[in-house]
Amino acid sequence: MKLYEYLAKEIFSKNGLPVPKGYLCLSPEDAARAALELGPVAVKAQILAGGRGKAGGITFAATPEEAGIATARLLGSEIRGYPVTRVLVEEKLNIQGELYLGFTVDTSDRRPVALASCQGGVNIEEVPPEKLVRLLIDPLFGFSSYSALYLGLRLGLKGELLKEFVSLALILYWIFMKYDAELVEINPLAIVEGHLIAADARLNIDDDALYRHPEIEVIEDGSELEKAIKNLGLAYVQLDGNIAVLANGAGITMATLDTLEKFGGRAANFLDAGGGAGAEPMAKALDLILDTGPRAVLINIFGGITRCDEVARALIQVKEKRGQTVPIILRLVGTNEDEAYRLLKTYGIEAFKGMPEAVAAVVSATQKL
Amino acid sequence: MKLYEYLAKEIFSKNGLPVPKGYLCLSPEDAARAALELGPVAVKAQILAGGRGKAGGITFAATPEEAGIATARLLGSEIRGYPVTRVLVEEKLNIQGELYLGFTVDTSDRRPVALASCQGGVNIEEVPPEKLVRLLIDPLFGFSSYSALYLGLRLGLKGELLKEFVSLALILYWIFMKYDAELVEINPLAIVEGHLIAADARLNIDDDALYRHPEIEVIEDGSELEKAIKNLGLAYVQLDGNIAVLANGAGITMATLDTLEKFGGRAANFLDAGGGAGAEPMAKALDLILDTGPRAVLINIFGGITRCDEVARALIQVKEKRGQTVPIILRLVGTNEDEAYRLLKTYGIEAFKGMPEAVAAVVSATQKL
Amino acid sequence: MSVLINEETKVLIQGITGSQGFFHTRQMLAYGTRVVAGVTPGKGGEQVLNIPVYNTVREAVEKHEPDAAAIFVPAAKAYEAAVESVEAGIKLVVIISEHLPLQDTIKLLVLAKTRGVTIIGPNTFGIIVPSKCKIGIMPNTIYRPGPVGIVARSGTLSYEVASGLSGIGLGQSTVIGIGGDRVVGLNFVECLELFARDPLTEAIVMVGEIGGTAEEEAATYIKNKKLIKPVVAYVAGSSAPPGKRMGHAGAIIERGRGTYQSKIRALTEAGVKVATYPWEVAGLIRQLL
Amino acid sequence: MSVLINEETKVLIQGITGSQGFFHTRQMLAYGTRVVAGVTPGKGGEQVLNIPVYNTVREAVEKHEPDAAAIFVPAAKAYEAAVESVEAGIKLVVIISEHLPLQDTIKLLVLAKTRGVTIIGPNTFGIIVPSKCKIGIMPNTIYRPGPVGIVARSGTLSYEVASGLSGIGLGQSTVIGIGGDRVVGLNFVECLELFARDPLTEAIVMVGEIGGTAEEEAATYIKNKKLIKPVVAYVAGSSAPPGKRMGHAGAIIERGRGTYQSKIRALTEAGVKVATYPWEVAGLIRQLL
Repeated sequence: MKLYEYLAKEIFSKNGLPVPKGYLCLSPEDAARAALELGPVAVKAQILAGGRGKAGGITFAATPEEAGIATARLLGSEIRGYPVTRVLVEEKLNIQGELYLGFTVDTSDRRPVALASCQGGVNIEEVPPEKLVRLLIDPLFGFSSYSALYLGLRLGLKGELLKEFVSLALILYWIFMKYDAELVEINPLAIVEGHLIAADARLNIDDDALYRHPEIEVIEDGSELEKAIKNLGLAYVQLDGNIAVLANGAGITMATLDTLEKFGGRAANFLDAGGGAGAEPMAKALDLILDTGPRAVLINIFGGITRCDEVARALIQVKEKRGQTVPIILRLVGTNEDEAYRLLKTYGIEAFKGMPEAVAAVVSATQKL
Repeated sequence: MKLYEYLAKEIFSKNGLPVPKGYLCLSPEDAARAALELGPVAVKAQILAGGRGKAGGITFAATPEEAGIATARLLGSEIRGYPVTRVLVEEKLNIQGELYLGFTVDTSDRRPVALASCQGGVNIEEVPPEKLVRLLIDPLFGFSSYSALYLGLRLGLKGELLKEFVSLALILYWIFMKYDAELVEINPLAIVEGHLIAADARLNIDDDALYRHPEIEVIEDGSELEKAIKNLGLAYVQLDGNIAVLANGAGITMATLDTLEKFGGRAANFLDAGGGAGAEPMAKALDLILDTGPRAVLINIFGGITRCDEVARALIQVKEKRGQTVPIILRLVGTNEDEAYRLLKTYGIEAFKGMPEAVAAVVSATQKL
Repeated sequence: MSVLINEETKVLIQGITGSQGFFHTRQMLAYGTRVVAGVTPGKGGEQVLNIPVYNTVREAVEKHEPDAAAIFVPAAKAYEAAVESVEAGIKLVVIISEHLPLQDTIKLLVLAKTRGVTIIGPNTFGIIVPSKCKIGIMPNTIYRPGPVGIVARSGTLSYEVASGLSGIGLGQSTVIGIGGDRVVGLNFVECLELFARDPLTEAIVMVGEIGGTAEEEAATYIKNKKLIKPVVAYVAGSSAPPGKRMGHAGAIIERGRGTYQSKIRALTEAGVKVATYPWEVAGLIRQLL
Repeated sequence: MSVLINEETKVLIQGITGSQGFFHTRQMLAYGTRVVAGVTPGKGGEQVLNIPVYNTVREAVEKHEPDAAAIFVPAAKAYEAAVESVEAGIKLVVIISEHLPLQDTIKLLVLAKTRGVTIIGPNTFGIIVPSKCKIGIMPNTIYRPGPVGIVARSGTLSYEVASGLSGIGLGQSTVIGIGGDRVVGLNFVECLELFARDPLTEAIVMVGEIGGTAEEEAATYIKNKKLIKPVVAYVAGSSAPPGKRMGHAGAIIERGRGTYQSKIRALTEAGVKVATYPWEVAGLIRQLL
């Protein structure tokens, strides 16, 4: 789960990291009031995507009036596909230098990694490898002060800045661990009047660890439908085609979408009913995606944890409830397959055992319509 | 550093372990007042040695008057060589069973170890090995709830007692780690009305870790002289002979005492000037042990960190200050030996290079007197 | 011979009294797996499907010396359950549970390494040696003994592939699910090494997907170590839109790898045959054997 | 050949700018030890005795690839210093510092084991291969090259013994101080194993003392592994009064071992010659060679 910049900065600040003075503003009036207190400010759109600066999501304002205008312009606009509903109004920093510092997990080395550069800022992804320090962290050893010192020295820092960097890096790693983060990132880590300050802040929390962080408010990202299906415990992503897809397991769902595309169809969504979903949530999910008005539905189940009979029951339940629907093409094999086919037969529903046959059938069904 | 039972129980209680209600009492009046509140009580001498119960250090009192009498008898008495200056007056427990639970370090396996028995109480050391559960703890894994559960099951506990034992054992290990303990021990871990309670408490803190536990008041154990020499940073133990011994390193000090005994002498003390002691503390220690009125002094230095010239200077300084003293026999070899002998020669002090010669000389010096 | 497990393997089930644990224990027993004990704290002394249940792994280990543990425990307790098996000396731990916090997995893998324990998963469908031993949640019906080793990130996709192979008479030596999480224990490269050394395995199927760099690393291994057994791969995700990347740090670490294109390129360059559709894998293997 | 170190060994000094570190670095250089770098945070870039000083061990390792580190850092910082060397990949860490908290030592040893690092100490006088390499604080003058391996808990007592051996023309192959603390890294048994395998070592001296059970374990090793090289032991503490024991737990663990009598009995039963006085050791070795 991504946190908005202002929430990440709240957490940074609470744990002792220096951040600019600023206020979350929901209206131009709020922003003008904030600017009155702060003087020249930066008005920053709060969206859950990067590249905001280049997309016009950050404006500077010298006066409260300018801050209000900038805020009015940002609120309600859309940046990188995200509607802007809130802005952060912050004191404008007189930045003398920009560093980069982040912690994340190196999935291939299976451990945390520190990343740092003396060339932070908007072009960090184009920084040459030799300007990027990458330090793997052994979880048994943790990220120690000598590691922070080494990192700071590699960035070429000295004196007071080096000291500040060491303590800041230790706190940032502490935040990374304490909040079960997938990523913490400060870019730029700005040098202002000879001191370091987190000019931007990014903090992504591991969804699977959210249950042990009740203090963190869950940010609902995505459409109402996405939220509704996620609340059923299933993984859902909306796409722009017309064939709704439901499969079990991320891999087979992806493969179904791939196949569909190659067979000339266009998927309306990615819906992974995942491991061991029972009839109840699957029926609900099916119901919800039928509400979106797809031209057809493709259900592709290879039963492992998911039992074919439960899928059959889910389908029957929805059909019973909704009566006539758009074509629902079912591909079903695996655990309790025989029981499922017996049930389906009772209700006169046909199913395919092969994936290409099912995909071809759904594509042809949409083309027929 | 050993903690008194009442201090250990304070820490136990603060960390959530059940202990009997009780008060530290310094006078019979205190004890009577405590008993008035508590009803029938146990009056327990607070000394830094085990085996107190068998030596008469624990008395039961049914009334405040009896509690006062028992306290009066204990205060000022000596138990196992320790003068009793304080007693703990505690509610008398109606003990239905006695377990044993402790954590310490297994120095040979180089890790913490949990020890538990279903036959706790005064005879714990005689419990047969099969009644003792010994569970080594891997510091990387810690002492987990499954380990505590295993331990409780091995003691034959069930139901509520098992649950209490698990949570109690986890807290006790937590205390062991948090307070840098060498040992935490509950013996007996009493069963009273179907619940577990720490009837006794032992907590020994690692001396070398005391610096990071400013919250723990240092308990001065030993004589004034022992304290004075310990304050110089040297290791000192008082013995009952008449030849004061000063050497550098625990091993050579022990070997000097062993040799002295075999040569027919009797050491007045063990004084290990240890690694790298400079002239200053050594001179002060020498001064202090001369004050105790030994018949002679044996100094045995094989210089590694300790530099012979500094030893020589320490000796010269003391001789200069005190004038005529009892015989001081010096055995000196090692780092900066030549410089030391040059210095000693200037002041007309003789020294031996061989240990047997020096020991023989000091024994003969005391026999001559 | 087979990889990691065989008909002698004695299996402990953690969470045997839960609904998933119970269901799949029954399936494993039906498959012939030697399930010797179960563990559920608080249920020690009970019997489930004639299998004795213990409160702690240590007791079960003392009595039955299991070779492997399967974890069917909810995410919040899966870490401690797995660590309990690792500490108790079980040398193979298969974590079926999903949604383990990332930091739990990382810590578990580090601890397992200090004890020389192989972790499969988390979020895996398990491991199976057809007709010999199954530790996992895959359907009992689709596998046949034979010469093809399968290593897969995704369960259902691997069932698809295994079923396709069995359908044309090509059985499997061992099928390993490495788990769908970003961080997993046993990985593609390690499985390839195991298959390379296994005399029963004559060809290998890799079932991958976009994200992470495991497939690229496998390709590098195949290329550098000159793996002589033929490898066929299927990678899911060709139609996926470019993912919402995890900040700069993700980009910095992956450096352009992790996409469908990069995986296909790396595998092809390493001499791996890449199937366009999952059902084509079996045919490609037949051509290569 | 020698044990653990030799004339090629490159040594890093942690705490080189402190008074002890400085003094003993000078002594080691005088002895011919290849001290290649020093580390003191905050003093990076300086030179001490013509040795470059770094802020971190990692930098020193990148530039000089030291084989061993010697720790001359105050107790409160010794743990982190040693861990820094372990993590940076140095394979032998000699901890001269004393008074390390027990739990620090325990944690350090566990971490070192995960990296295959040998820890000598804490509270050790170090290790020396006479005329080749000295890492420690022992006097430079008392050792001669020769066939006797010495392993000792106590520094000064071992100097006594080494000096006695040198005095009758019996040099030393390697002298190892395992450290005076209750918990130490390299122990008696491991040193005996090293000496058993070392072709330069023809006889072994063990210098022990009361407390702990290290001498008893060494005796068991000698007996069970049928160590054929002759061993002479001296154990200090015959005159010590029975120690104030550490609660019941101590008694339960030691079970009557740890006393002077138990050590002498165990060693004698294992065929070890036990010297009554430290200065007798040399003579006993001469008889056995």
